[in-house]
Amino acid sequence: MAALDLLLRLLATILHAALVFALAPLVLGLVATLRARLLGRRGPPPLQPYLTLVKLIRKTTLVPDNATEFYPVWPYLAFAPIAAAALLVPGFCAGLLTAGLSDIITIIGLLALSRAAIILAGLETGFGFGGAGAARDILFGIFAEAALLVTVLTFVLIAHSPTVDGIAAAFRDNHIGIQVSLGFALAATFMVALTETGRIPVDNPAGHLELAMVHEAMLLEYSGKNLALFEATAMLRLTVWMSLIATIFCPFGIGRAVDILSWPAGLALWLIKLAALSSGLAVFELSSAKMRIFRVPEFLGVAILLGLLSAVFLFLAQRIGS
Amino acid sequence: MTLTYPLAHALGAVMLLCAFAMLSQRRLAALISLYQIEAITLTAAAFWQGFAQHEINLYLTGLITLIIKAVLAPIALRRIVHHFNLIRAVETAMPVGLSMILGVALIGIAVLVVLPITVNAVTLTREDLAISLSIVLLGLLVMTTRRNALSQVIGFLSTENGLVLAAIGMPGMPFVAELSVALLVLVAFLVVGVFVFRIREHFDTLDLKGIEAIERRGR
Amino acid sequence: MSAATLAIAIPLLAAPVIALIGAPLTGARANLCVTVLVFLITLAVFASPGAGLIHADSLGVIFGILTGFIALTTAVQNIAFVRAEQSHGSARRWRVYHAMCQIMLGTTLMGLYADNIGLLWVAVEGATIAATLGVSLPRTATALEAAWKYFVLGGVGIALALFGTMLTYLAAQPALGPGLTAMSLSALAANAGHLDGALMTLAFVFLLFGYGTKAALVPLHGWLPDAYAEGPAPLTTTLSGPMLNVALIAILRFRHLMQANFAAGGAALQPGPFLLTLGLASLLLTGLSLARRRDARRFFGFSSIEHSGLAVFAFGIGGATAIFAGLLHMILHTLIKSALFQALIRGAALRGGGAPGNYGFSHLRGMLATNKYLGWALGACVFALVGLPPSGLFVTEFLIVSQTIQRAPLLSLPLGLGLLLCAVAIIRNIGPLVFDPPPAGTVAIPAGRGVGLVVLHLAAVLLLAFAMPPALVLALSGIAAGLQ
Amino acid sequence: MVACRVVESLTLALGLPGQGMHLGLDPLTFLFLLILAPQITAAAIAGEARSPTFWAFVLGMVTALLAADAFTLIFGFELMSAASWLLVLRGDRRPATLYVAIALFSGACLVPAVFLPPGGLAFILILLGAGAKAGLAPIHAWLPRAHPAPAAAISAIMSGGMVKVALYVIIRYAFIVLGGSAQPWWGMVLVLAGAASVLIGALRAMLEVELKTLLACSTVEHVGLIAIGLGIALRAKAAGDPALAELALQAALLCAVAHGLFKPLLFLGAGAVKHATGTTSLDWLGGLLRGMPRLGGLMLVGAAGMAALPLGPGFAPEFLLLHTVIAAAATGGIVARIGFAALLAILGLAAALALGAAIRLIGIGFLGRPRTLRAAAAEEADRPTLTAMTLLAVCAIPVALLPGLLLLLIQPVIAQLVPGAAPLRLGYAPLPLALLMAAAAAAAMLALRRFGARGERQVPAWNGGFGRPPVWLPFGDPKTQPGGTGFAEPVWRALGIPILRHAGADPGELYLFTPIARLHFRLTRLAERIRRATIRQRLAFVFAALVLFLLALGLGQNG
Repeated sequence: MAALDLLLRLLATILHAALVFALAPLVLGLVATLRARLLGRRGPPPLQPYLTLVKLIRKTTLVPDNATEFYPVWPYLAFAPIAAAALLVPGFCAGLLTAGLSDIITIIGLLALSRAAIILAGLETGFGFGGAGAARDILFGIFAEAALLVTVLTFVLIAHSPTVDGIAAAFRDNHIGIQVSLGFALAATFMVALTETGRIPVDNPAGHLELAMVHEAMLLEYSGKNLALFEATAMLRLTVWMSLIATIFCPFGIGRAVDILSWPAGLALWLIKLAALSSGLAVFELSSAKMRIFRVPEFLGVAILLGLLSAVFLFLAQRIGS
Repeated sequence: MTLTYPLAHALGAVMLLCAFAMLSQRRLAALISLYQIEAITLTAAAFWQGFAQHEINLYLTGLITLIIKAVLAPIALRRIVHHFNLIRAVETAMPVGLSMILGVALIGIAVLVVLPITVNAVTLTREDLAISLSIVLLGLLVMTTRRNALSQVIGFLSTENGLVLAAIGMPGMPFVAELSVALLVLVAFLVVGVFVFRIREHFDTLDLKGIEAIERRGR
Repeated sequence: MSAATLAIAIPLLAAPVIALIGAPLTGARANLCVTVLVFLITLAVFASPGAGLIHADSLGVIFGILTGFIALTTAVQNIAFVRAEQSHGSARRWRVYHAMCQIMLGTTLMGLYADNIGLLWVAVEGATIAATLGVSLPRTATALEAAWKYFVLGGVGIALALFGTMLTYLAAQPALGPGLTAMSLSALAANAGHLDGALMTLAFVFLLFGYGTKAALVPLHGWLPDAYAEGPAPLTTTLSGPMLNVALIAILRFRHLMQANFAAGGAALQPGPFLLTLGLASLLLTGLSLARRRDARRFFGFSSIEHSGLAVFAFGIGGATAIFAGLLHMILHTLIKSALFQALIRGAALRGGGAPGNYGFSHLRGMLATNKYLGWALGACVFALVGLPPSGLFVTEFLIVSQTIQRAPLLSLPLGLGLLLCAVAIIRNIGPLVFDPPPAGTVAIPAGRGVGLVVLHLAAVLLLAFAMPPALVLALSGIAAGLQ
Repeated sequence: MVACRVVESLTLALGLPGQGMHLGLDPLTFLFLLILAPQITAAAIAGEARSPTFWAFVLGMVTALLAADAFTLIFGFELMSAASWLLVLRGDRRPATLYVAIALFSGACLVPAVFLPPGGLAFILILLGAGAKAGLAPIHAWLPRAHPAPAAAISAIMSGGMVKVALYVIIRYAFIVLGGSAQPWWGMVLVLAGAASVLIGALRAMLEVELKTLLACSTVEHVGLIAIGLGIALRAKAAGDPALAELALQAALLCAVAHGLFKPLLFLGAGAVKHATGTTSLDWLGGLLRGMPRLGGLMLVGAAGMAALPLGPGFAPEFLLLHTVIAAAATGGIVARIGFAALLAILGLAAALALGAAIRLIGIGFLGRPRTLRAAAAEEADRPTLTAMTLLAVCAIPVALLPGLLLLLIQPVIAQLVPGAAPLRLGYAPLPLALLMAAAAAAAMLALRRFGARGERQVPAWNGGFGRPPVWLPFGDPKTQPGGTGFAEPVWRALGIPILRHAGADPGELYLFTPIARLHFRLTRLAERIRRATIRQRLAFVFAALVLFLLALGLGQNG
């Protein structure tokens, strides 16, 4: 029986990998299209990101003359951690082959590694825009990481398991139910996700105004294949965050890798969750405007306080409960 | 023997009176004469103790005190005063009234300290010890309340007299002590003399202001 | 005629003879010969300590050898000092100087070997007068002022000590009766229990003030910094180091009388608090006064006050280990301080003779550039004073602090503060003194064999502190147990 | 590690008269000797082998570690301080006095502490003494001043090794000597001090412009991390929870091992940069990777450690520490739990600040365009420095990729410190993670080569449409480049001003060292007035003291 389980889990992992890499551009396209439609514009087709990637791959790569030999390394160093994170975060079913590795701290580390690679790419050529974007990203990263760790505390303590896989399984099986602390944790995680993926309140993904851009500023010197990799990384990061939020906060219906019958239901629910989150993101982006750079630390300060509040309520509940 | 103690006390009391009077003197000449009276009383006390303890060296001490302290010292001091024509008043660092009160307090402390001593030494009673201790403390007080170098020296010599008075009262004290005290006086006198003339060359005045000015410059 | 009496008599008799020698250099050589002889005799004192007035007990023997050794190395350095200095000052002045050196040596040895408290007092008085004349030799206004200050404060101290000696004699009456035996230290120590406690306490206060002045404990320290800063350096600084030890040992002996009397149920008070107060006062005030000194000799004079204070503090704590640490501290400090002053004298000589202003830190800075060996030796000496490990004083300060913690925990706070203040103030000067760029126009000069002696001192310190020969350990702990 | 099972003890003839010095070897000592070994060999290779003071410094550290009795421990500790003081003095004289004042203060705290009966006061004194030397808050402001002063190899050993010896003393006393009477509040004190060090160290590391000062501040942060680990372990052990204690100790000891490797690497690199360009200020460097490629690569490894990025040497300790704090938040009273939650936020903040500092170090210093001619003309570092750095980098690889194996080696030490602790399995496996990432990168590379266009073209950088820089500014106008200060300016405005006040002074300096210096100045002025007293006044002092003593005597006897 163990061999069969192993085979099934391998199959599930491969399926998960294929799906994640395939769906990533679609999710980004879906968000962009929904935004345009809600504004009454026709907007780009949902498959536009695929076309952008193909266009960039076909272009010849231009390399600045004062680039060091690490110039081509940064795109891969940015893409690899996000790809690994994508494989770690369970999608349609828990218990993948990579379940043992999917420790929440490791995932935070991988996200940080990818962000570091992009920042160094920005500083690579030593021009003004890259430096400015890098400095802003560092600032946001400081508060984001603090908020993220505090919220992590909440659901690791509730689920009594450090791995995302374990948390998903725990939340699915012993029906935790609605808890106040989880509510605050969700809000905080949502704010951190917006900062990490560079969505509206923190950074305008569509905008090209040099003064305001953060993520795009660091990629100005990249083109062709390298830029394609960076774009793919951005798309994957959005999908990773969405499936992370989906897996932890609404895990009902996630299948089990060993039980093949539960896969279709898990797959369907996963797609629905992604679509719901994308539309939610589109609606949220329309309802708020981009903040000034130095308002973001306060925005994330609120996230840290929310995280602390969720921890406080968790301790109160545990104290009353136990 | 009945007369031994009371007479010794009387001489001691006279010396204490002179030491106390020194506190109030403003003029150098008066200070020197008071010192001379104190030295003469000390000589008498030495002779009397010699007679009472049948000790030959006490007579010798009395003789030395007479020659050096009672005669030579005052003459030399007066010549110095004349040489620098210092007849004018000696300014004291502390108001005279305050130093008198301090003097009384010192005598009180001397008595307080001596009370618990229970030894019934043959000739030296607790009162004698208290007297000599008081003279030593008063001598020091004179030194600390005078700005003039010469009056400080006289305060120092008054302390020496207190010491010799105590030494005389000690029964069977070997001779060594007295001799060395005398030696001290002699040498001290010599050294002081040397200084005074040196200071004279450098500061044209005996007053310590010259010396104190150097110190205030600080190094 | 025991070796001890011989050791005392030779320098005192040689003093007038040397005073007759005209040329300063021959005077210095004669002074060296006499000192060599005296050093050999101090080694022989171990065999025949003498009886009666002059009787050297083991404590006296050890410190006698130490004094002889210090005098020897100073005399050797003195020749180079005199050769560099003989142009200043009249021949008469040099004759008085060499005579005073011999009198200082003689009186110090008498202070160590005397068994009679009267003779001890005479020795201390003689040393004070010799030092006073020594300080006044340069005839400058500041030297005169220092000498006058030395005479007044020293004289008062001597008077108080005499009064204390007489009171001790009086307190010994009930036990030893009239006559010489009542003044013999060994007899007093033998039946300390039967002394009159109250009188002995009064005597102890006066003795503490008298010999405390000579040991330069705060508030009686006024004379030392100026005396160290004026006058010919070998006499006023190096030779007067052992004199501090004589006063400290006197205080230790009288403290023993009090402690034994108190232990035997006599009326005497505990001597500890008196000593601890003076010791702490010395540590804390010198710690603060060291911070702003600009003249090297005055600076290290204050450091001597600090170390006397630390030794008295150790005696105040009491107990065999603390006293052992105190004695070892005195030995090591004397060796280090004399090495340091000899190095300073050599340094000043290399930097243009011992004129009064020559010992300023700004004048002596950057010694490394003048002579590499002397620079490092000077740095090592100053470092040895601080008590960080490679220096021997670390062992003694470790023992003293550990005993303080166990016997009087609250006092470890001011002790630690005092040690910290002094150490930082001293170590701060190594940088400028050794490694700074030298004043303009200094050129590298070979220093000759003077540096070898300094290194010899430091080697002796390291040997005594970290690898003390067992025989000396037994002797010193025996003494410490005896004087507990 | 088996060799250190048996506890040898050796008595030397030196030491206290008649008692001699005792040396002993046990797992804890063996681990810290293991931490020191690579650094000392690296420093020796990098050119310090000839200086006797360096070997005295090493002797001091080794004696302190091997010491089996209090005298030898403090002898080694102070010998280490004395030798390093001389090296700091020869490097740069200004911080030497502050450095030796702290060294003497730590000695003054340790000597009484070892003789006090086991209890709270002894622990506090040990913490003050050893903590001051380790750069633990509140006595930490001297470390960023003193460590950059000596030569690079020496500051490498000071930051990498000496700080560890100080922490070793804390461990030795908190867990073993005073272990029996340990209280939970001891752990909290250590955690509080650690948290303050982490926050201030990380923030200053992000804001400093001088390279070596930046690294020294990062040392303060890592000391804080280790102290937090030790604190939680101490508290858990006192509260009877060996599992949490073991996890915390694993975090602390692994952090010590990792920091002992990458920090000396970075310091040696900083020394090479100073040798090549004559300066360590980030505003004057830039584009060094072109002139010094191998040094750049090695510095990248060190920076990965400092930034605690996955697959780097620094991630495993950070990983364990975060899990320790999360587990600790599940124990204790409500206030302690909220405290640990806040601590987690601080650790997150500090991790990101450290990441920022590392990126700034590499990005501003090595990447980009040179800001000065010296930076442009920098040649590769000399062979000994590179060999030393490569040695450290090679030693860092097992810590980065095989932390599980290293924890097995540390297990005997933990068993010695917390008896009865079952070995825990590490949840972070870098090798499979690395495989995963390599597979993804290979797949991407294959896809791009298969479908992508061939060839690349060298073009002048776009730089947002700026024209070619003028002839007299061959490397472009420095004003348009991100500089060291400019890069940190956003963090300065957001965090620097509230915590470090406008003067940018370290709180440890502002609220501790400056007031003490002012008090010392006022006291010395008072002492000066006493010293300048006239003869008569000095006589008055003597006379007053005599009268006081007589009064005390009189009252004592009659009272």
